[in-house]
This record gives sequence, structure tokens and C-alpha cells, in this order.
Amino acid sequence: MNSLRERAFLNRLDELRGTMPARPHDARAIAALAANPGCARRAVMDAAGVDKDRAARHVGFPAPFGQSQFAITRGNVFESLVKENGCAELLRLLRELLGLSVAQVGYRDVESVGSHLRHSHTRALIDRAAREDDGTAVFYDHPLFSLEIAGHTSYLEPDVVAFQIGGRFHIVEIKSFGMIDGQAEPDKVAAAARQAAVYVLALRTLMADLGHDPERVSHDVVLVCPENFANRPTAALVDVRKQLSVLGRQLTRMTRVEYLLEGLPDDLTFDLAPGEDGVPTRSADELTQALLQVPARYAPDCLSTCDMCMFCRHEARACGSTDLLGRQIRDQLGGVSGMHEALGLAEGTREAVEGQEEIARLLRLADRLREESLR
Amino acid sequence: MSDSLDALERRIAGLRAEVRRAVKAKENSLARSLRGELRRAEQAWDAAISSEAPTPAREPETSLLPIREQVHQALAMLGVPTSAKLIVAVNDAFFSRELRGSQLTSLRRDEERSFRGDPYARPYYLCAALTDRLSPARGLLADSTWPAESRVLGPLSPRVDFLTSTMRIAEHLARLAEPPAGAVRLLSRMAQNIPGAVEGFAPADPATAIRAARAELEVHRATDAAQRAEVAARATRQLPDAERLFGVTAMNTLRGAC
Amino acid sequence: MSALTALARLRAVRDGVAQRITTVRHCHISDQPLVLIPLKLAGEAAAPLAAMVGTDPGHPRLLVVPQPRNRDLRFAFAAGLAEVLLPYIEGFEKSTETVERRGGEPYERCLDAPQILVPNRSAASFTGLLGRSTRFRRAEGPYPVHPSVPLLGRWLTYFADRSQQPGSSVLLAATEALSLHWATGQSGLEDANLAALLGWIDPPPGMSGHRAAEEAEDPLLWPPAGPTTDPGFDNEVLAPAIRAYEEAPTDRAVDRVSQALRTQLDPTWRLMWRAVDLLRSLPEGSRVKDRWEIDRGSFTRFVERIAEGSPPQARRDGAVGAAARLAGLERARASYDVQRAHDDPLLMAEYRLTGEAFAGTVIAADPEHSEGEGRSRKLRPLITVRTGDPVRLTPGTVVGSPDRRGHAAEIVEAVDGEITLKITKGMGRGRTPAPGSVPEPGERVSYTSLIDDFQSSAALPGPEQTPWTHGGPPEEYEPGDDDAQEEWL
Amino acid sequence: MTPQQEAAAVVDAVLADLPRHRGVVVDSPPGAGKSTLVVKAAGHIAETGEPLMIVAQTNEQVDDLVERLAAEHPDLGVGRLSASGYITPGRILALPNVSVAGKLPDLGDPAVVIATADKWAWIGDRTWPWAIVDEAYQMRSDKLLRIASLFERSLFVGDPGQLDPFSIVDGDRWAGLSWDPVQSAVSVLLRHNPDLPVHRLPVSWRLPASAAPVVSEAFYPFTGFRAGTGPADRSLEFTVNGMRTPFDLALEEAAGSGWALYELPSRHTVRTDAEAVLATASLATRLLQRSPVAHSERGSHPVTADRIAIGAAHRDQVAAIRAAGVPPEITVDTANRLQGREYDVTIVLHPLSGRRDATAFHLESGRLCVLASRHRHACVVVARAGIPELLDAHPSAEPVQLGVPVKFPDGWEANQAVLAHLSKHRVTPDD
Repeated sequence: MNSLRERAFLNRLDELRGTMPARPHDARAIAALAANPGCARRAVMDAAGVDKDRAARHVGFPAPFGQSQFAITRGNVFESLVKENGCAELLRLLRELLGLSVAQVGYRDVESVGSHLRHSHTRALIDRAAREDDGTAVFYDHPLFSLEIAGHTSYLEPDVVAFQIGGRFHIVEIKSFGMIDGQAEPDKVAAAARQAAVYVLALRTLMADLGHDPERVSHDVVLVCPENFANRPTAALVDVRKQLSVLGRQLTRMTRVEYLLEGLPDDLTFDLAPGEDGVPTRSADELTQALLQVPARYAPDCLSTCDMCMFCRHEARACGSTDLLGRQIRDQLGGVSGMHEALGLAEGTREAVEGQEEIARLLRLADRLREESLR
Repeated sequence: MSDSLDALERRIAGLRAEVRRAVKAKENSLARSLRGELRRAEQAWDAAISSEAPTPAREPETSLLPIREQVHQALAMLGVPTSAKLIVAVNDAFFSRELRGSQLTSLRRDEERSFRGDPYARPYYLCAALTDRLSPARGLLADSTWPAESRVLGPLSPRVDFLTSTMRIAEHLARLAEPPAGAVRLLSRMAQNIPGAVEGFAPADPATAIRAARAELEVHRATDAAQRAEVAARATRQLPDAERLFGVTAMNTLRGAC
Repeated sequence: MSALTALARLRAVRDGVAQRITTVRHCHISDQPLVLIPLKLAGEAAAPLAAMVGTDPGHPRLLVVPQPRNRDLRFAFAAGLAEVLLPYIEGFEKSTETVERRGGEPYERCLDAPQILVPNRSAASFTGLLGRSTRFRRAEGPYPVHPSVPLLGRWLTYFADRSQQPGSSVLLAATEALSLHWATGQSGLEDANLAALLGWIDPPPGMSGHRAAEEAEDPLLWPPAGPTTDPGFDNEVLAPAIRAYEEAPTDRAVDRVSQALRTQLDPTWRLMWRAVDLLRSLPEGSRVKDRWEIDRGSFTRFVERIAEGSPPQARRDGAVGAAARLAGLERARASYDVQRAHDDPLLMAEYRLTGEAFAGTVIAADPEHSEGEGRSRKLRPLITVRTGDPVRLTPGTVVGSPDRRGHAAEIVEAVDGEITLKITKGMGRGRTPAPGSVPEPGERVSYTSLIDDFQSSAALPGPEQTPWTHGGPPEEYEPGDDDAQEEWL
Repeated sequence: MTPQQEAAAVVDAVLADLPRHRGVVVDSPPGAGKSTLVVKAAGHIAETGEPLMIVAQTNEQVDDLVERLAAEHPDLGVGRLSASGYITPGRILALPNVSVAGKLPDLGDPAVVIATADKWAWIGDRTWPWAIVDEAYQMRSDKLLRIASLFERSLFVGDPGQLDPFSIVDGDRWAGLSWDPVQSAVSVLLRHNPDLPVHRLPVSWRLPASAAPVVSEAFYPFTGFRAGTGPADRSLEFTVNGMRTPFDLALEEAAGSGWALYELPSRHTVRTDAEAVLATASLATRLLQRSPVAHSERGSHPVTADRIAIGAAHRDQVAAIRAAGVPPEITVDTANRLQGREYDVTIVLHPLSGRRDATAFHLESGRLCVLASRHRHACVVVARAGIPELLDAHPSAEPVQLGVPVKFPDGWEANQAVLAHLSKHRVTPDD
């Protein structure tokens, strides 16, 4: 993209977002970009940095997500357990897992410099560590990374520790779900791997920026979890190469959101500017209409990944889309996207248009067999 | 159960639902006021049920020693900057005193206020440990009477201090005729993170733990001492008295500004 | 997921009520099932919070852990659960039957077996985790527990393991059992919500399934069926109650926690029994009994295993154990699929749709047809069937019929909706076919290539003979102190 | 080094390693001379005078090997063990030095005994000093467990890029275990014996120069291979002129460049998309009508129906293509069943054609690898437009299991790579 076009594109995104500041992307949000990349509504809102949670609430479809304070507390307690006493537990694990030598125990808490300096301090520390092979510090706690996303710099504040061994950097991701007899819930590990990949990418970008070989950041991240049912931490290496390549694809895709904007009305905006009472000044109806301008690609999986899910589900139901029932059903129905249409074809009350002959035949047969078997 | 109790329970259930609805809609002020009402209703229920079947209230045992004395005692035993969590654990394990982590959160601030109001009026202050940027290290408490080198941190110091405190705990334990079970557990947990200090889940033997900790300590001691000396010298040179004890906090005022 | 199920879901959306996708019930429902609804503390792998359990819809037992982070309280909970579960299981151990078998010693088999019903798959997995966290405990030594706890652990592990066996009914997840028989107007993902699923299947009078399901998604109206509780409930109700218990562990504080948890469990308890009634109302498929018999056999073997004092189940399968289990699962999967299709014309319709089965009318029969000469002469009756189904079976394919057990045939020719078959099995040993064994013209028949032609696989080596390719013989399991001391916090 | 020398060097290294290790693994990309190696190694071992057992996965594979062994080593006694129900094909019955029996003692005492893994599992109480396991990557590790005690040393040969073994049941329970029974025999073997030598055959004799780099980059990104022949060594010629129909154009493109993408307009369809099925079948019919002749380093021969295969992902697609009218001698089959086979020309119904969403099944790299690597001369792929968009919209949220090595190549990337190449050889019905 040339710079003039890029500026126009970024301006357009700013207009879409309206007067609210861009919602920063944290690692979780970046990792979630891959959840449903075919959805234009989500892609546009994400690229523009719109607060989807707020938008969904304003139009009357709040996301059903919530976090239990027990889970939050558990997460915090476990993380501090891993890091307490100069990362004593972490040292034990890395000595077992990666053969960290006894001499390598250095620890630097980047956060202790105050957040405004954290990013430059992280840069300086990583640069020094990359230069001096036997840098005194091994662990860098609370580093602050940045990543460019659709023209905006997002700052990432991982709770992770970066550490180096033998000139290679690793990301340590601490999670409080249990690793029981060597296995953890695959969905949770996958989510952790996607997040860790964001940090690996950010650290690689930083290394490249500093003129070091980005490959010195390992694609093996160290996942630390409680062992079995106890609090005692245990660790496993997770290879995030696949997650890294997916992430790379999605970030490239973000800049291609441009073509999604073509054909959208010029005055389209998802502005959520609040009035004095903190409630957005625009009417919910207006925002709804604006949202509907960008097509969504709802799938039931969205119910666990996207803030807009209830809104889009409602839309899918209202317009009778087979998306409501899931990808598999949609797949079974070949090209037919409407529920009434599919039923009409099955029951013979609707003529198949060109290209529908086969699915119509199949559905008619299914309908006949069903009736016959239920008789 | 009386009618009023029934009504109260219905009211509590109703209020709980309303609170959850408000929280879900992120209507925070409404949720706050509803929560207030809910607590009042719950107290009323408590009161009502107490009048029906009074139960003697149990008061948790409290130590007579002021909190800062208790903390000081633990610090004196360990001799290195220590986190609130470990102070609580040591207190619990060796002195069977129930200290809570939350009681320690404002301790450092109170001490600093006292010091600034009337410097050196107390024989000791519970102060901060300083990072190499001379800011207070998060969550660590130290004793103002310690030499400057013990109150500052280099990159190796967290490990060195951990090994030192493990040794101190083991030494203390070895001196006791009947070591309290909690203290043995504390030492075992710490020793598990030191190579060769303990086997599997077995209870740690103080002598073995000391030997292992000392062995690893030898690896780090010289470098750590040099790094600490450098930071300590800088602190002594650059900082006024209060900052030397409590760290340079100017940056904190900038926090959140960006 | 077939076009047939897709169609049923579309109808469910239009009609506002779930549609049947089977004509019979394919799982066993006991006369006296035990319903178990476990709850766990959010953020923990397997910290039990509460359970509602029992066999009498009117009298559930509520077990509560007032402070789930307290180890002793957790084991007290486990002992409480054992108090309900173990007597229920033992009730089935006493009455047995003697089973004769060809070429082997007769053996004893329990006349009936326990059946545990949990709300959903997560609850079944949680049951397994609860088993894992209790079966290695010991009644003596460090951290002793009540002797019933390790036994409970082994049983919970047994049930959770067994529930992965296709066709087994000893532990059923209600949402799975219901979804097996009904298609709703929502996605499979949303069907995992028991209240929503039942809302579609059996909506309250005057309410559409869709409306009922939507209501069921409001955790204030319908608390989640667990094992995870609603975060709003955790933050606003449970956390203050647990904190109160922390500050003063009085009976009243326990009551407060119990009362809070009861509000979360009661609705699910009622849903579970509604699910039982709905499933009972379906006629049972003819092979359900056979599969329950296998379950009874499995139960009996585990009872014996415990009686013999064998060690608790290993943490993970060894090489030989894993291969054996895989073979068993594959065997069960294949025959479960076949049996269900043969039991149920609606499921058979799925195969007719894909051309792997057909139904039609016999238009010609040659019952005396034979092949070969002299001594090798074999009776091979021929029939021709006319069907409107899109048959995709090629000549030579071996087929069976759901209408006649033990009957086998081979496709000779399939042209223009007329299929000629050669019957190869099931017509008796005489020179002419046994009466009724060959379908007659005019008779309605169905055939499918889906047949239970399982061939048993060769024996596996003993674990002590595990070859070098698989790591060699494993070390023998010795229960050690480490197992018992493994923290449970 | 010439390709011949390069390949020979690897074979020599393999044979030299055999007596030194308990196991030797040879990775063989498509058409890299796996069977040749097996036959050669068999001869090599037989020379020592010690008995050898050979394990293959299917009866066809066993028969193919028996045939080749008998041809290459006419003096070698070969025993073919078979299960009940196996009907010995004529090509085996005709071989003089081959005996066939259901039980070991009935075979006499041949130098080489060969059977499927399933059959071997029933043989007990004898051990062989040597074994060769063919198609070892397609063999499930639980099968190896049943037969591993039969031999002392073994050569494992197979293609790591093809379809992994699978199970009809969920294998999550064993995820991460080094002996996971649903993993391939080779991965379990190597996890327990990481020091065993792994060789790689570097040259594909089957794939032409037009295909080897494409397949190598897409499916063997870390362990590439090259074609044994140059671009000039192979050509496909039509002896009957075409009529410049789109089918003709596609076939000519394939004949000229080794690849063609016959692209139908974008549309979401049922699996047995009639238009695509018809196009696939018509291309095959048209191909035969054009009386193709293949010229190669082995000389020239007419490409007859038995040298042509049609591949698809699902069985119902196979049935539909059959039903659409394909000459019966042409092989029409699923990727699973085309593994290890070789043809002059293949026509492939792309697994993602007409789909709106892809599943792990359709994205599995091994599936596309099998379909795109069966041909000696040319491959025609039939697909609806829109696959790049489908890939673009594909959500990636695959669960991750601890201790399970990440498998490469990634199906998504492999599909992209193949499509990118095919797009240069596109023919549409409107052309």
C-alpha cells in the first residue's frame, strides 16, 4: 500500500470507530483474530479498534462472557507462586526441562521501572542480553512489547517471563489450568499457545528492529501449569510454529481489510461516543442499522469467541439463515443458505432454481425417507 | 422458620438476581447500591436467625504482639529482604501466629510516613529493598538497620536471598527440639527448588538443605556481592535518607499518565 | 451429521419444537438410576464444590464443600459421596446369574448393574477427574483419608472410562442421551446446555422451543447444569458466603453456602428427572438389552477385580493396555453403529440416503436356485427387489437385512432400481430353504452393506512382553507414598 | 552426482546400517523407489542365508511385492501367508518359486515369508532374525505392537507425507503417550528409539520434473527431493486431435505442462456436485478418446485405461463419478485407497471443491499429497473457483495436546502452495 492510500485507509478506519479512542489489542484479542477470519463484520470492527463489547451491549445483545473471581484469584495466586522467591519454582522447572545451569539465576523485573519506561527499558534489556551472550540476567519479568496492527501500535503487557538460555530467548506462559498426568485440556493449551505466539512474534519483531536475528527467539514456549490437583508448578514445551504462521496470515489480512470497506456507505460509523451519563449518544437503532451494513458470518463457535455473537445469532435467526445451526448443517445443505428455502425444496413447495437441482433431489429424498420411516 | 425469615430469604434471593443482572449489564452504580441493600438484608437475616437459635460467636485468637513487631521478628530470623507471603508463612510456621497478608499491605507506607514525620525516632523501620534503579522493589520488606548492601538488589539477589532464607529457616529448625510440622513443611517446599536439598515429597532434613543451599550460594555469592556493592554505593551517594530507605518513588506519580 | 438430521433441525426451527431422529430408544435406562450433578470451583482442575446425588427424585442428597480450597473438607466431601454411591453400587453385586459359554468355564454375571446419570459430557469428565484425584489416596500413612475414598475413586474412574465405550449405558450424560434421539432448532454446541435442550424437546405449554431455550440461557432463571457454576453467581453469591465461612466457620456459615448452592442445583435436579422420563417414554430398541448385558458383564468383572484386591487403575494406559482398549473401543463403535441402524428404520434411512442400504418390494424369487455341482452344490436362492432408493452397492457386496437376523446375501446385479441378490446365509441346512427364510414376491424388504462382520484381532502380548519398539516392559506399578502424598490443594 | 548415483548411495548406506542397528527407517517420498529398495534389501538379506519376514499393510501390497520379489530374485523361495477368505490372484499362482498357505508350516521353509500385518499378528512362537516393514507410516502402532516380538531387527520403509493411520474412535485418551496406539508405527518406534538411523530416498522416479518440485515444496518442506528425470525425458502426446473444447484444452495443458486446473464457476454445492463429477468423468473419457501415448525414459507406450486413475476425497464422490460413466478399466478411488499406487495420468476432484467450510479431514495434507503425486506424466485437478477464499476464511482453533510433536506440513499451507501452482494452469469451461 502506498502511503497516501494507507493514510486514507487509516482515516476511514478512524471514521468507522468515531470519536472513541481505538481499543488496544491485547494478546488475547490478537490471538482471537484467527477464530473466524471469514467474518467481515468482525474484521472491520477489529481493524478499526471498535469496542465490540460496548457496541454489543448498546444494541441490546451483551456477550454472555464473564469470569469468576475464583478463577481470577486462582490465576493470580498461581502466577505469583511461580515467580516468588526469585522465580525459584520456575528455575527448578527450567533446570529440569531445558538444562538451565545452576549459575543462570539472574532476574530483572521490568515493571519496577514504571510503565512509561517499560517499553524502552524492555528494548534496552533485550538488546543488551542479545549482545552479551552471558548477560547477567536470565529472566525478564513483565516485559512490554509492541506490535503494529492495522496501522496502530498495540502494546502487549504479558504476564510472561522472557528468558534466555544459550543465546536463545524463550517465552514462559504461566496458566492456572491443571496439567494432569502430563495432559491439559487441549482447548486451553491451544488458547495459551495462540497467545504465546503473539509474544514470540512481538519479541521477534523487537529483535529484528534491534538488528538481531529474530530466529533467536525460540518457537518452543514454556507452558507452566499446576501439576495434577496440587499447586506445585510443572512445565511443558509447546511448539507454536503453526500458531505463528496463522498469526502472520491474520495480521497480513488485517491490512487487506481495505477491500472490505469498498462498497460500504461513506458515512458509515460505529461511533459509541458517550453522553454525560456515560451511555452512547447514538440511538441503539442507528447503531444496529450501521452494524447490519457489514455482513457477518455467524457460526455457533462465535458464542465462545466474539463479543458480537448474540447480535449476530439473532440476525441469523431473524433472516432464517442456516448458519444458525452450525457449519456442519450448512455443509449438508450444499449451497442453500436459507432455512425456509431448504425446507421448501425438501417438501416440494418450492422449485429448485438453477444449481439447486441436486440438493433439492437429495432433500426430497431425505424428506421421503423420513416420512416413510416415521410412519 | 418464621414468616419474616421466609420473606427475608425471598428478598435476598431477589436482590441477588438483581445484582447479577446489573453486573451483567455493567451498570456499576446500580450494582453497588443493590449490593448494599443485599448486605443489609443478609445482616437482618443473620440477626433474625441468631435470635431464633443463638450461636456463640467465635473470636479468632489474636497475638498480643503488634504487627510490625511480628514482621520484624521474622525479618530478623531471615536476614534478607522478604516478601509478605514468606513473612506470613514463617510467622505461622514458627510462632503459630495468625498474620494475614492483607495486614502487611500498608505497613511500608505507614513506616515511611512515620520516618518522614520524625526521622530515626524509632529503633528500626520496616523499609523497602531497592532495585538497581533505586526504586522500591515490589512486595519486599527489609529492616532499616541492615547494611545498605543487604537492602539493595542485583539481578542475582532474588536467588541469593531465597537460598539464604532457606538456610536460615533450616538452621532455626535444627535448633528446635520439637520442630513444628508446619515449619518442616515450609522448609520442604522451599528445599524442593534447590538441587539436592530434598528427595521427592519427603520431609526435608535441615542439614542436607543447608548443605545444598550453601553449595549453590557459592556459585552466585561473589558476583552478587559485587553487584550489590555497586548499587549500594550509588544509593548512598545519590539518595537522601528517606529515599535510601524507601526508594525513589517519583516515578510512581507518573504512573498511569501514559 | 446427515441431510436427514439437517432436515429434522430445520423442521424443529419451523415447528418450534425438537424433532425425533430415531424411532426407538438406543440407550438403556435403569429402573433405578442414580442421578449425580457435580459442581466444581471455577479455576480449579477438580476442586469439588458441591453435588446433588440420589436415586429418589423427591429426596436428593446435597453435599457441599464450604471452603473448596480446604483439603480436609474436600476429602470429607468425597467420603460423603462414597456414602451414597458405594451402597448403591453394592446393591447390584449380590444377585447374579450363571452364564454358560461354549468352550469355557461358566461364569457369574450380575443380574443388573448400576447406572449413573450426569447432566453433560463435562460432568462425566469431571467424574473421571474426581476418580483420578481420589483413587490413589490411602487410609493410612501420611494424609490419611476415610477408607471409602480410594474405593470411591476407583469406581468413579470405572464409570468415567466406561462411558467412553460406544453403546455403554453405565454412565450417561443427559444431554448426549437426549441429543441422540431428538434434533433441536439450535446448533449442536448449544445443545450442550441441558435446560435449553429440554426447552426444545419439551417446552412448557404455550411456549415455543426457541423461547424456552432462550430463557434457559439466562443463568438467573436456569443456573448452568455444571460442573462450572455461573460467574455471576460465583462473584455475587458464592464468594461472600465462602468468605463468611472463612471468617467464622460456624454451622450457620455452612448453611449459607449450602443454601446458595442448592439454588444452583435444584433446577438441574428436576431437569435430570424430566430427561429420565422423556427417555423412558421412548420404546426400547431391540438390541439395547444385548448391550446392557455387556455392561453387566463389565460391571461384574470390575466388582471381581476390586474383590481380588487389584491396584487402582493406572494414571495412563500402558502400551499393551492402550492397544487392547483401542481394539475394544473400535469393536464397540462398529457394532453399535450397525445395531442401531438395524434397530431403527429412521437411522437406516441415513444409509439409504447415501446408497449403502435400500428398501423395496420383492418382485421375483427363485428360492431353489443353487450353485456348484455334486457335493459342493450350494443352495443360493435369488431374489429381485425393486426400490426407489439411490443404490450405490456394487455386485459382489455382502449385505444383511435388519428384518432377518443371521441372514446374509450378496449383490448380483443392480440396474435401474432393480436389485438382484443371492442369499448366502440364514436359510437352514436343507436342500430347500427353511420356510420363511427367503423373502417372497410382494414382501417388503431392506438390505444394507452395513453388517456386523467383525473379525476378532490377534491376541496382544502380555504387558511384561512389551517389545522394544514400544519401550519394552513397563515397570510394575507399586503404590508408593508419593501417590498418597501428592497434594490435593 | 547423477540422480541414480545419489539414490544408490542412500540405498548402500541403508544396507550398511542394517546389521548395525535394531531398526533402520527409510523415508521415501512418492515414487522414490521404495519397493525397489524393499526388493533389493530382501535379496541382500537372503544372501546371508538368514530367514526374512516381510510385512505389508494390504493384500494388494503383499501381492505386488511377491510379484516383484519373484521377478527380481527367481531363485529365492517366497512364501505368502494369507488369511481365510483370501483368493490367490492368477498373477501369484503363476509364479514358480512362490508358495501360498494359510499356516506357516504349510509354506515349506522359504527364505522369505511375506504377509499383511494383520496376518502376521496371528503367528506366534517363532522369531525371525530379519524383518522388512513396508508402508510403515501407514501402519498403526498397535499393529506393530502385535508383531514386533517376531523379529530381531527390522527395516522400516514408508512415505511420511501420505495419510496418517486413523481410527473410528477418539484417541485423545492416549495423546502425548510415546506408545499412542493411533500414531503411526514409525513415530512410536522413533520416540522409543531416537537413536535409530533415518535415511531418506532423495529422488522420485515416478513424479516428472514438472511435479517433483511442487510436491516436494508443498508436502516435504524440510526434506525435499528431486525428480529422477529431466523435463525432456517425459512427454505425453495425443494421437487423436482435439476439438478445442474446454476438456481438450485442459488435457492439452496437462500434457504440455504436467498440470491442469479445470476450474468450474464458484458455487457452494453438495459433496457429489453433479457438474464437477461430470467434468471429472468426462475428462477421463475424453482423455481415452484422444489416444494418448506416453514417452519416457522407459520408452513409449499408449496410455490405456488401466494407466489412468481418478481420485476423490469421499466414497460417495467415487460412486458418483463411477455412475457418471467412466470406462470400467479406469481406477476410481479415494485417496486412502490410492496410496502407494502409480499411474500415467490422474484426474483429481479437489477435496475442497464447492465447499463453504473446510474440516480437518479436507485440509489434511496427506490427502492432497496422495492425490497430487500418483502420476508419471500429468495430473488434472477439477475444482470450483473459490478455494482461496475458503482457505482465507478458515478458522484455526485446532486443539493442542501436550507432548504430541507438531506435524508438518500444515494442511492449510500445503493446500495454498498447490493451488498457487495450479492457478498457472487454469482452464475454465468458458475458454
